[in-house]
Amino acid sequence: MINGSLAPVKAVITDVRQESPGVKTFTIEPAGTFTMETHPMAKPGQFNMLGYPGVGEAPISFSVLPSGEGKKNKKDKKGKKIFGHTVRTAGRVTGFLSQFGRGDELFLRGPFGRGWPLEEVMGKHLLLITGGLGLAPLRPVIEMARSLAPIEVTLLHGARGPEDIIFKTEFARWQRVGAVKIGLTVDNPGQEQEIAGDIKIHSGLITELIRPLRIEPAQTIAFICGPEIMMRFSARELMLKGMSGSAIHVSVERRMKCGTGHCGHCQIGPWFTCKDGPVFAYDQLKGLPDVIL
Amino acid sequence: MRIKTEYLGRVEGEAGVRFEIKNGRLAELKINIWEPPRFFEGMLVGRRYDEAPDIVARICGICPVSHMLTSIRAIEKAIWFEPGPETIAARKIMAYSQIASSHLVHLVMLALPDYEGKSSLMEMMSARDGAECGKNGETEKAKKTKKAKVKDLLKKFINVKEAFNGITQTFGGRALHPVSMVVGGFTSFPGEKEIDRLLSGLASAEDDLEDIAGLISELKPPRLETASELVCLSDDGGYAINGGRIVSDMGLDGTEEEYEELFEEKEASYSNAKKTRLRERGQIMTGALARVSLQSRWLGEKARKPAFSISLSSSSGKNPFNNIMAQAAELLHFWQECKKLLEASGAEKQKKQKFPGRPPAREGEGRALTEAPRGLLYHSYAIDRTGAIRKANIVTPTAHNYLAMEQDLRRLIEDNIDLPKERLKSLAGMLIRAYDPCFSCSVH
Amino acid sequence: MSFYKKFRLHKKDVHSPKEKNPEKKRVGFFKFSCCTGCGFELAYFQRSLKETLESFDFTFFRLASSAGSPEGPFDLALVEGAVTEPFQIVEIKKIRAASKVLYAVGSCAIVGGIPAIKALAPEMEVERAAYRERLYEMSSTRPHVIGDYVKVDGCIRGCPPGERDLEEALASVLIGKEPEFIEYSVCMECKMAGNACVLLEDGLPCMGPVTNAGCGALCPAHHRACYSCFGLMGQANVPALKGKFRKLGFTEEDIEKRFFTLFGALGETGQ
Amino acid sequence: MTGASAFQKDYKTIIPVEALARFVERLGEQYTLTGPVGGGLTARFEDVSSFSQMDLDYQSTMLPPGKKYLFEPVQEVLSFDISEGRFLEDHKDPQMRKRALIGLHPCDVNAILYLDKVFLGQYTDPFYRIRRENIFTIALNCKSVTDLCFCHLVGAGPYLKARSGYDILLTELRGLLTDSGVDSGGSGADMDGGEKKFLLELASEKARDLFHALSPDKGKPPEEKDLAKIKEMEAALLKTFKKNLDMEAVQNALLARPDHHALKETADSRCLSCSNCVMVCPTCFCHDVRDETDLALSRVKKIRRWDACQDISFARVHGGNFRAQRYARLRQFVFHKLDYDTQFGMKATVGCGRCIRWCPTGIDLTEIAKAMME
Repeated sequence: MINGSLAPVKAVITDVRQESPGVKTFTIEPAGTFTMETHPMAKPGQFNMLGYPGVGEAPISFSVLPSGEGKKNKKDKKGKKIFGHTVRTAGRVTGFLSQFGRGDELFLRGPFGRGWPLEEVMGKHLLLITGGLGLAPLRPVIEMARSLAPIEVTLLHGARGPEDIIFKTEFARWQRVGAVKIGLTVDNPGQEQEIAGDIKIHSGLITELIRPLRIEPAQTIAFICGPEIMMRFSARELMLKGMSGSAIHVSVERRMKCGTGHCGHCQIGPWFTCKDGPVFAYDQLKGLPDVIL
Repeated sequence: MRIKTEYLGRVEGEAGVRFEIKNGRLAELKINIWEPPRFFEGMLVGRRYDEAPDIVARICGICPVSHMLTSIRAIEKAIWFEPGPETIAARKIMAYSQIASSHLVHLVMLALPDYEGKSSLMEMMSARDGAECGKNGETEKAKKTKKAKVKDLLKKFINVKEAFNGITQTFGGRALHPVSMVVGGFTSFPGEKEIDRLLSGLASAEDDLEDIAGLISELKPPRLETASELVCLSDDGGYAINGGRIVSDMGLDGTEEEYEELFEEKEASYSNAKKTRLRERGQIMTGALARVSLQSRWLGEKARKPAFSISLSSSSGKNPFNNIMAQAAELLHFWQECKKLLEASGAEKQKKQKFPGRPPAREGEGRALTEAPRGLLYHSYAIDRTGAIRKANIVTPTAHNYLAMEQDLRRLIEDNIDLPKERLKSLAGMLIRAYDPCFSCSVH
Repeated sequence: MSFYKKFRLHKKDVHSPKEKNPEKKRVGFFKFSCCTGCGFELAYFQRSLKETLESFDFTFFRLASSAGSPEGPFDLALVEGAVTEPFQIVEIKKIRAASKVLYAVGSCAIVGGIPAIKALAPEMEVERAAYRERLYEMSSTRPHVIGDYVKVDGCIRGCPPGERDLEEALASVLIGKEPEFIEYSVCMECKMAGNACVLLEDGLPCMGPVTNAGCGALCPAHHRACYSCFGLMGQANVPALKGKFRKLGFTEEDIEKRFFTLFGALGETGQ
Repeated sequence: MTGASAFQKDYKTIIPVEALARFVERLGEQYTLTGPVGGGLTARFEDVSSFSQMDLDYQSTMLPPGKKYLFEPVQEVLSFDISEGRFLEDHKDPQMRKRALIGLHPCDVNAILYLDKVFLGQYTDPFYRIRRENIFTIALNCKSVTDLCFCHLVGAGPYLKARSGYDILLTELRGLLTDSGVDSGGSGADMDGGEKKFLLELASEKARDLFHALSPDKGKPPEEKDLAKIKEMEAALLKTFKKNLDMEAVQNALLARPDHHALKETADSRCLSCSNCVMVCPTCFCHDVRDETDLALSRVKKIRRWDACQDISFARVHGGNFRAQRYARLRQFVFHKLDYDTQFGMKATVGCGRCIRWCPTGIDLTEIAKAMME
């Protein structure tokens, strides 16, 4: 009686990687009756409700997808498809999940939501602006960026401190294999001045990386993900450069509980974050109440 | 040799006991009730008359119904209100079920571990298969029976608890700090279905209740004889709980109205609780033992079992340790009474009407006495024309028993002065617990 | 083997080697100035008594056991009652230091409850009505809530505490998660139960709209106005309800003195 | 069974109240009968054992019938066996009894149509679906309006215009019509000596089958003048509405002034955040799901219960609350009801007035909207 979208299914954690203090990436493999075939393929920007009985559920977007991921991660040794979620220890559910290790089982529902508008990337300069954990939902986009045929890919990433930068080990590969131009900045500069050999870490706000950027507004599409205030100022910066709000896409995090647009918690104006989002064009949200954007 | 317990366990509230033995004689003995006072008599001043029951309920977490009943009746007397027969019956049900619940907690959770040499019911449970159950001198068979009885104790305890709590909850809205019992009556009455459910709950608890009472009846309390006067309420209509004349085993006979003339309350230098005594007569003992001894003619046949005759005979009726026997007898008695009242209540279901609202304020004074689980409880109020309380006085069972507790403890230590320190200490705790004191009430 | 077992945190620093049953969570139950009702609720009145006694190790619970030490360490400390005497301040700080998780239990500990009525009267007025000779030996102070002195990890509201929140708190400790307590108004529970509205239909001064739920809308279900024994909910709009009571014809004195000072004159713990 | 083509949607007949009663009572052999009891503004939908227990003259209820029976206040949605480490496969929908909801006013029928869009849209809620499938709806056009009704502004009443989503529509004919040809005129509803009759319209195949199988009296087809009379009655009723608001103007005005002082002032001086408005709203669908674990750690139940945007924790996320201020929560309710039509392509208010009536301080969303447009 309960279909996959409402009933949680079991999955197994096959690998755990500490990305930064308090942030872990869980590599997950379907278990039991749950296979990648029974569940529709996820798109970048979509999310799963990860949870554990008795504790609750939390919406976590995909940071690793079976498709578009680097060859090494696409399938595990047995050829099973795997995917990943990057989780920061924050609330009740993520705090509980942070105790989990390899071999532990968790429960999930999904995938839910509208992903990044990848179909619009072709022939455009793809500008990715991320803050903190906001890099996670864009990681699959970076991995598959080349297949989307953009003319250029730029990633600007901001974090609190150098130690808080997630996916550190991937930056060099993205630069090399994906020809991604990367800019990094932190609020609190530490000892580390650069990572992966040659990416310099600036100190200051992410807008300071956007400002000197040369973009052709009509031929640029921006995907932004991070704290709401950071997204607001980034979008403002881009609009000052002449970009239209419809080409700026943001992913908002709200109190999503059901994923199906039933429970009403994630409403932003007339939208449901869980089914109409979490990715919205900036135009869609601008001026709505209870939105910082 | 100084013997000191700072914080007595398995009693309601906070108190300690200390005594000193010098040259083989008891030099000093104090039950120090350090429970912080909340000054209810002061807090009540200025509040409206119909608020008092909800406030005084919070004097005690185990006998809120008694405080509510006493204050409601004192207030109704002050404002000249007479409740109808259904209200009186429902109040009886509330009182009986609450006293039964309270006794059940005391017998199983608070008192019984003393006889098992354990610190708590939890410890008894975890050690129930150990060798501790049968004490020295018992036959194998007796040990086995006892073991079997203890084995399912928690299950039985919960079953009986559910039955009695269910009654208080159904009539009062909740079992602890009930809401529907107010000045003027009840804001709602349970329906026929709920009464049936309560009756079947009582029926299913009958065997377990008898087992628990049986377990208590087999205990062998230490010997002791109190010099206190046994005092309780008495009524020609039955086992007196909510009002009646004040009587004693030494010929006392007075009315509620005469209470303040008969009794006097004195502050103690080392304790937050006051000590209450009969003027020119001395200390009294009140509670289940006094009730069962003086009102035995009203006890139902269940409670008249030979097992409890020990507490009914005149000599053992003066042993404060036997209070637990009397409580067990009352537990059985109230089971029977609740059943009777519920059956009658179910039959009269049609008569129940909507609560007409609180009766109007009126200037006056009211005094009421009830039998709380632990004994005599007195409330008196002076209410002004606007309905505000101008003066309140509350004397609780443990304040009534305080002097007797100290006197009896003195005698117990003197009788056993040669025992080792630890044994004396545990004996002292056991006696205080036998009184089932409620220190929160005593200080209030 | 319990499903949650492998996720239980066992911190070495709070584990004593003498512990008989290290599987069980160690609970300390502490009473300050109150009626012990919360203690009785936990040890007697609530539905899950059997499971509670079996799942936890009550290493300090004076109402139920004469053994154990208040020194801890505790996985969970439950504290009932208001702080009305200086020695209790020292104690609550010790308890906090010895406990991983500390919940305030019941209205006295959370919003002041009935003992807080004392705070409304001039110094010594209330005391004087109850004592004479002993008055100046007493150290009773203005009542305070637990959260005034230590960090409180959660509030199990009610007088007596609501069973749902109590179970949620205990189950959360067993599972090792943060509990979700009830934070909405009594009206929500009342409407869900389909009760007639005693405020609008009967004109009774019902405190439900500003009172934290958890009781199951008990009073309105029994045709009685809620008297706020669970305390005010977060951001309660007290002036708005006072305005409504005024319209119902209650006097200013009634409104000030009666409805909003019976429980929780001290406000909220930890907020 | 006859094919769908044979069914004429506009089947109409006039039957006397006794015949209706007999039909409903026969219906009771197959369905639990649920209808308005108590009357007036505080009637309640309850299960009844006979037609006569219902008061079809009722004006309004506190809890809306559709929401009460299709989307229950508290519902266990899933359970998990901890010892086995799995969600219970055998946790099926509770066997639903078929229920006939009788006497729903047009606003409440429209509210069900709204809930259909919420729960039977892109994702289907299984609990709602099975209840919906097992419900037989007999709607009843209003014969009076209350001071707080504004269904006429949103097309949700007082006469039902929707052509689907219910099974039978009743309109009580006042006074004497076809039989004697005497027109009582006026609005004297229960005329002395006048026979109480209803225009009965069958709106579904199920209704047609059941009516023909069960009703002993099939009534008479209405004459032109009967239908004309009904139109007159509707027109007369429309004149009795007290509330007025330009709904089209509202559409654009609210979002343009999200921080209007009228919202803030109402929130500060009157809003209690008690959520009564949401609880009694027939279209409010928000709910919360919480895991409740028993202390023996044997079972986790996922419990769903009604939730409300007025509740302080509703919009709390880690690190903040996007509706921390009271006026923001009040705004969410007012805007959702009056402005966010795009959400489900239908107005989220049906104009029943319950949120106004059951607000302890009488906050009126139409008044707020008016003030915001000034």
